[in-house]
Amino acid sequence: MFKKILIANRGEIAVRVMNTCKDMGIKTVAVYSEADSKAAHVLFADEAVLLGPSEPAQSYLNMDKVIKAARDTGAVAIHPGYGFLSENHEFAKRCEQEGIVFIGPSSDVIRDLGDKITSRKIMKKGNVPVTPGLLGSETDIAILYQVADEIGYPVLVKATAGGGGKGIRVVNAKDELEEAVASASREAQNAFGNSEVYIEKFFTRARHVEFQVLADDFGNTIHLYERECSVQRRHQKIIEETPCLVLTDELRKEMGQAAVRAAKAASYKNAGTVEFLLDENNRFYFLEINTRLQVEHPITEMTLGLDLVRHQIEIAAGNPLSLKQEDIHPRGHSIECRIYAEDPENGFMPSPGKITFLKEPSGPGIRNDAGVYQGVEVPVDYDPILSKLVTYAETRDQAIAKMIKALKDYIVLGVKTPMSFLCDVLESKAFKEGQVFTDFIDVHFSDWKSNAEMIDAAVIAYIADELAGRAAPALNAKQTGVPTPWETLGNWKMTKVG
Amino acid sequence: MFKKILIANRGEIAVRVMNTCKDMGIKTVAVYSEADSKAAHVLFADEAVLLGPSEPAQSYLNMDKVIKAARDTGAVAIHPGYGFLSENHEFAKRCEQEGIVFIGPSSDVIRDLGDKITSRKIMKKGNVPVTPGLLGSETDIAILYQVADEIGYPVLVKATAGGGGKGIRVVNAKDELEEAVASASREAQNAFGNSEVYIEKFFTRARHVEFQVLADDFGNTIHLYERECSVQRRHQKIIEETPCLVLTDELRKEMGQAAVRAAKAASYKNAGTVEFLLDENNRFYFLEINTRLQVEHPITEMTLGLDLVRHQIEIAAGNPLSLKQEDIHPRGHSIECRIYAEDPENGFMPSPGKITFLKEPSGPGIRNDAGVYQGVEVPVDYDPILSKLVTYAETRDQAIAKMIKALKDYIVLGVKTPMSFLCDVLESKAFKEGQVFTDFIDVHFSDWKSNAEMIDAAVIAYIADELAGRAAPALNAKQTGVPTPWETLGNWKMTKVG
Amino acid sequence: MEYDLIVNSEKTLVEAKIQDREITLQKEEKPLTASFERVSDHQILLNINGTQLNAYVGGGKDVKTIIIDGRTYYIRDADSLAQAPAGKKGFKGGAKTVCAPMPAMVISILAKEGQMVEKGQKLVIVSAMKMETSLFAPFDGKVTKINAKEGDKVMPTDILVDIEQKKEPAEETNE
Amino acid sequence: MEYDLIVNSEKTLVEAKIQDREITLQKEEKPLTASFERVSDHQILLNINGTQLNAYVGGGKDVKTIIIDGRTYYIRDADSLAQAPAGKKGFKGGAKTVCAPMPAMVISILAKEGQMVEKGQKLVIVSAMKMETSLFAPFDGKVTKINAKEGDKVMPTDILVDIEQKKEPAEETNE
Repeated sequence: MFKKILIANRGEIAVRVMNTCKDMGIKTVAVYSEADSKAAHVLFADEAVLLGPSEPAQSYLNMDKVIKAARDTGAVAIHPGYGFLSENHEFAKRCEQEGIVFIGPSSDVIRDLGDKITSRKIMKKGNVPVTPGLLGSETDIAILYQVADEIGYPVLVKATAGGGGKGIRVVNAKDELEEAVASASREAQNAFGNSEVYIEKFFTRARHVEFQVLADDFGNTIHLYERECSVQRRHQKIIEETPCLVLTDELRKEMGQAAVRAAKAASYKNAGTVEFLLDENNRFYFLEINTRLQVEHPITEMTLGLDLVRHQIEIAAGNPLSLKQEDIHPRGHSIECRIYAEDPENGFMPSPGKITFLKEPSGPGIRNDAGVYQGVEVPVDYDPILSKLVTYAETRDQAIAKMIKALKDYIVLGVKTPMSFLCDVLESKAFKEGQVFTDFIDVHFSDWKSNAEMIDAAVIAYIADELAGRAAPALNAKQTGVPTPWETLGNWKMTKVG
Repeated sequence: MFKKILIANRGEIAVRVMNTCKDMGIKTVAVYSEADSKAAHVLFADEAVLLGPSEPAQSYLNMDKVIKAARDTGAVAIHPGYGFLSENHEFAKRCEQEGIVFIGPSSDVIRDLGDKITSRKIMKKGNVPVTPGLLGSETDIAILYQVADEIGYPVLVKATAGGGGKGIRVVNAKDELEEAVASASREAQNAFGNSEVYIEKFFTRARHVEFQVLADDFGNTIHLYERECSVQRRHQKIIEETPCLVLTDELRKEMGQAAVRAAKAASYKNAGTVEFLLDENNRFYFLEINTRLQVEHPITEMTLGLDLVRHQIEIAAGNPLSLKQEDIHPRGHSIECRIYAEDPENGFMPSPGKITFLKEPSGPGIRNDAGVYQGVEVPVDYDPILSKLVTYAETRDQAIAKMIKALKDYIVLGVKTPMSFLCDVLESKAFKEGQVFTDFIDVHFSDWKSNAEMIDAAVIAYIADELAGRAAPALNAKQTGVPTPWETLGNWKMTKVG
Repeated sequence: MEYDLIVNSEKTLVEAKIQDREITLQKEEKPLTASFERVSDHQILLNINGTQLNAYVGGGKDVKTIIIDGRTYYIRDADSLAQAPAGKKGFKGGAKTVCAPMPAMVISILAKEGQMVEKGQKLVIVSAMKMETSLFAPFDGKVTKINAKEGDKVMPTDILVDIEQKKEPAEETNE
Repeated sequence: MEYDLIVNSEKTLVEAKIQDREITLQKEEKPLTASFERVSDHQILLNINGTQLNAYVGGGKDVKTIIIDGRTYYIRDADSLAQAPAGKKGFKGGAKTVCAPMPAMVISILAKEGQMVEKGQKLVIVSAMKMETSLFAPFDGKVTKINAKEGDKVMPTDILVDIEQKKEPAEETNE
């Protein structure tokens, strides 16, 4: 087994991966930017290497610096987490060339699947259904107009690289297309270093259902059942759950087999996720394979009682898979909420700042994979995820109730969070009935405002705080989500931005 | 379902029970003593009722006050937790008379099983093997001498009431008997309000293996597999795990059936635990039935993916058991460490005080059922348990490694804790090989001292702390585990105190 | 005692009686009494008619952030607001500037000095935390000054665009 | 700089060179250099030859409690100890009293004033946190005074029994 692993990431996922490394007795190397010198993942590691300035291109996206950090510290393997270099086939290639184990599939597989076009071709060949759309990236706006007309609006402008909801725009009508392409390209360039985009059919009422797969070097490929990821905002998942309510045993089996077929068609190794769109008629379409650990992997871990990162590392170390398809039996129900530093009352705008107080929920059936701690600064430079809050219970209703309780017991002061928004979503009739589609937030919560039903209690707390003075000096008001003049200015049309 | 439940307990177990109540949408009423006005369980409840002064007899053990609190708040049921009134049949009787649901078995069953003598008789009748010993409580020291001679030393002086390691003394030789009886009686009187004791054979090299049972009002009685609880100090469990390494499938099945037989023989309802002694020849003897939730119940919850408190409440509400024996399949391995405010270098002497800093471990497979928070005062008046730290993993080795990591990541300043002691136990060859018997600590760790291998780093931290001044004023040194003069005085012979 | 508060943007006049560890709000219907106890610097336990509520309080003298039962309330003293400098007054009514919402980088400026703009018109695109965000005109008016250029790093209080409002609405003075 | 410390009861003379955020201990073998950074009031990140260690530090001016990698160290300045009043000096050597180990209730007093006692002899039984604990004589000697009676509630600094030592061992002055 590896003696030392470098984790080429930051925040909660870096901490998550290090947790398994520590369980396995593997030494950990963190890398960090100047903005992250006291970040949670830096404090948690055995060694830490400064990469450079906060700009991702000069730190977390800088392959030379990451490779050098591995060399300098003697790390024999690199875990890329999600985002950043995780789906960068050139980086995987570099690792291969340098004799460093990249914990993920081979660079060729990443390249093929990372290019959404190539992957669609592979899937077609592998007898896996794909969504209608362009078969190559395209910069000529005239051709884009033409294809969009052919498949019919709404269409999705999509970066061929990356994921995580970045570089994606929904286009409802012709006159929005050009700006959407420009904006998506720019965002993709910033996020993934690749500005190429293509278009495909957009399903307004579809579900996003994905299957976890694991494949080793010995031809063993299994799936670990599904995750329902339909609740999204800005094309980024915010609530995921497993099992998916609408899958019948037959459909689940069929999709699981398709997922294994997809992985095999791509000669996939290590952990991956086969994403499907499920339309209202229970037809499913291959969307893409995420060639890395997913943000929402914990819900699979909860219902299956296993550690996906451990299996990733075991596979990367050349060990055969210790699991067999027939031994995989999900149990109970698990839900994940992504906790971002963001303002759900203002288009989920990021809310960076210093966390002045933090109280994490705990107790039976609650798991919080956090990447922050009290006193840390949430930098403006990166994806503002604070933690993944996960609940597990015997049934879906129980898991929902537990999540609502956990959200109410999760106190963050200093940055804004979506706790009350998530509570309202989870408590809504539509969610409880499982009526979740990818347009769920737009349909049910587009103008959501926090219900201020306890104003009297809040006023009393205000007065009490004035009366019963704190021991510590007053905190910097600027850091605590104070309404500032701009709040009355903007209409944050993030979901449909042109 | 109940609208409101009063939790007649404090600390971590009160918080644990409230967690499930909140999941179920049931309002919670805390009760507390003057020492506990800001305790975690008080802050976590919807309502809180002051019972009286800190002395248990005037607060948590005072039936009149607890019943009154339930009446005054309109609580329709009482969950007793463990300890205090949980196994007091008179209290259960009072609840029955007052029309309040006692969440546990009926008062008759508690009385019969709470009296260790009667329970031994029931078990004999029910075809469950029991340990050799006295068949009635006894105050006449002459008779005690006689019986001890008959069954042979070492013998165990044991309070007929209660549990939790209180009111129990090992007697290795005749001349220790009288003082042991006096001391055990006194402790039992203080802890349970009942000074009666009896004696039974003491097995020096035995395992403590218990089976969780659930029984409803409709004749459904199932077992939820075993917990290995052999690692004890002062006859109190400190590390528990499931599954038990030495049980073969046959023995496990046999003991599970014996546990169900025991519960049925006693007309048991609700959750209970059948405790067995397992000797070196794999013969098992009934010890007692704990007619309440066990401290270590979480490890069963982890391997089975269910919530025992929920099932307790459902059964108490008259609902049929939703689980069937054939559906119960344990998965993986789970370990619990009890985290007390105590000093393992001095006979596990309690270490009350204010918790000036608290960092709880978290991450995949880690659960910490805590009853304290940063800033709270751990009072001198009660059992000093801070939390139950639980890990789950696919295998025992992995669960152990995860526990060691979690212990090292669990920082408590202000009171002493057994973290480093527990690490050493878990890392020991004997524990790793599963060589755990009830004398494990005495045999392997009787003169344990913390290994001070990082003195240089500690000295550097000392100097750094002097140099890089803290923002907050210096804390009261008295609260932070400072060595005081007595440390050089005492020899804390707690395990074999005369 | 009288408190002139702004709770989540709403002006609220509160008459409160304070006795030791008890606060009584004089409500139109009937008075509301609560006892309170400080648990820690950021936590206060309230007891309102027997029901306990944990209030988590952040922020400083200017505005307090209060979280109760999973919901967040922003409360400030209206008097302190009146004393604030004019340029930063726009919290409730009459904003005359477009500010950066957070530490961000300016991607694009879509207006020129002297240009007439309409309410809701996109003026600036900024990028922060890998997400693009647009800033819009708060009302019809004329751009009098632009204080940033593409590529600038800007901070929350930075005024990016000054706008002269076309027609001043009646100032809310006694809401 | 020179530090005269007591680490977990052991006197330790430390010669340390301090430069900005770096501390070098002069060891017999070879110097040990560590950089450090304060994370919070109770956490300091150390970096010793590239390996990071989180040190959690509690306590005040008198004694610091330091937790590193799951182990606890108690460190105090030996000089400050020398200045402590004589009666409470017994931390290392020469204890002459039996004190309550924690807030507790006295269950039983097993010695009388004027009685000769042997080292390790049980003198007092106290009860705290529902557990009985015995206090033993630290050396052979004569009980000169008993300051508590059965049923008393006692605190950690309370001296329950004064003992006059039979034969004084050589005082450890330069250990």
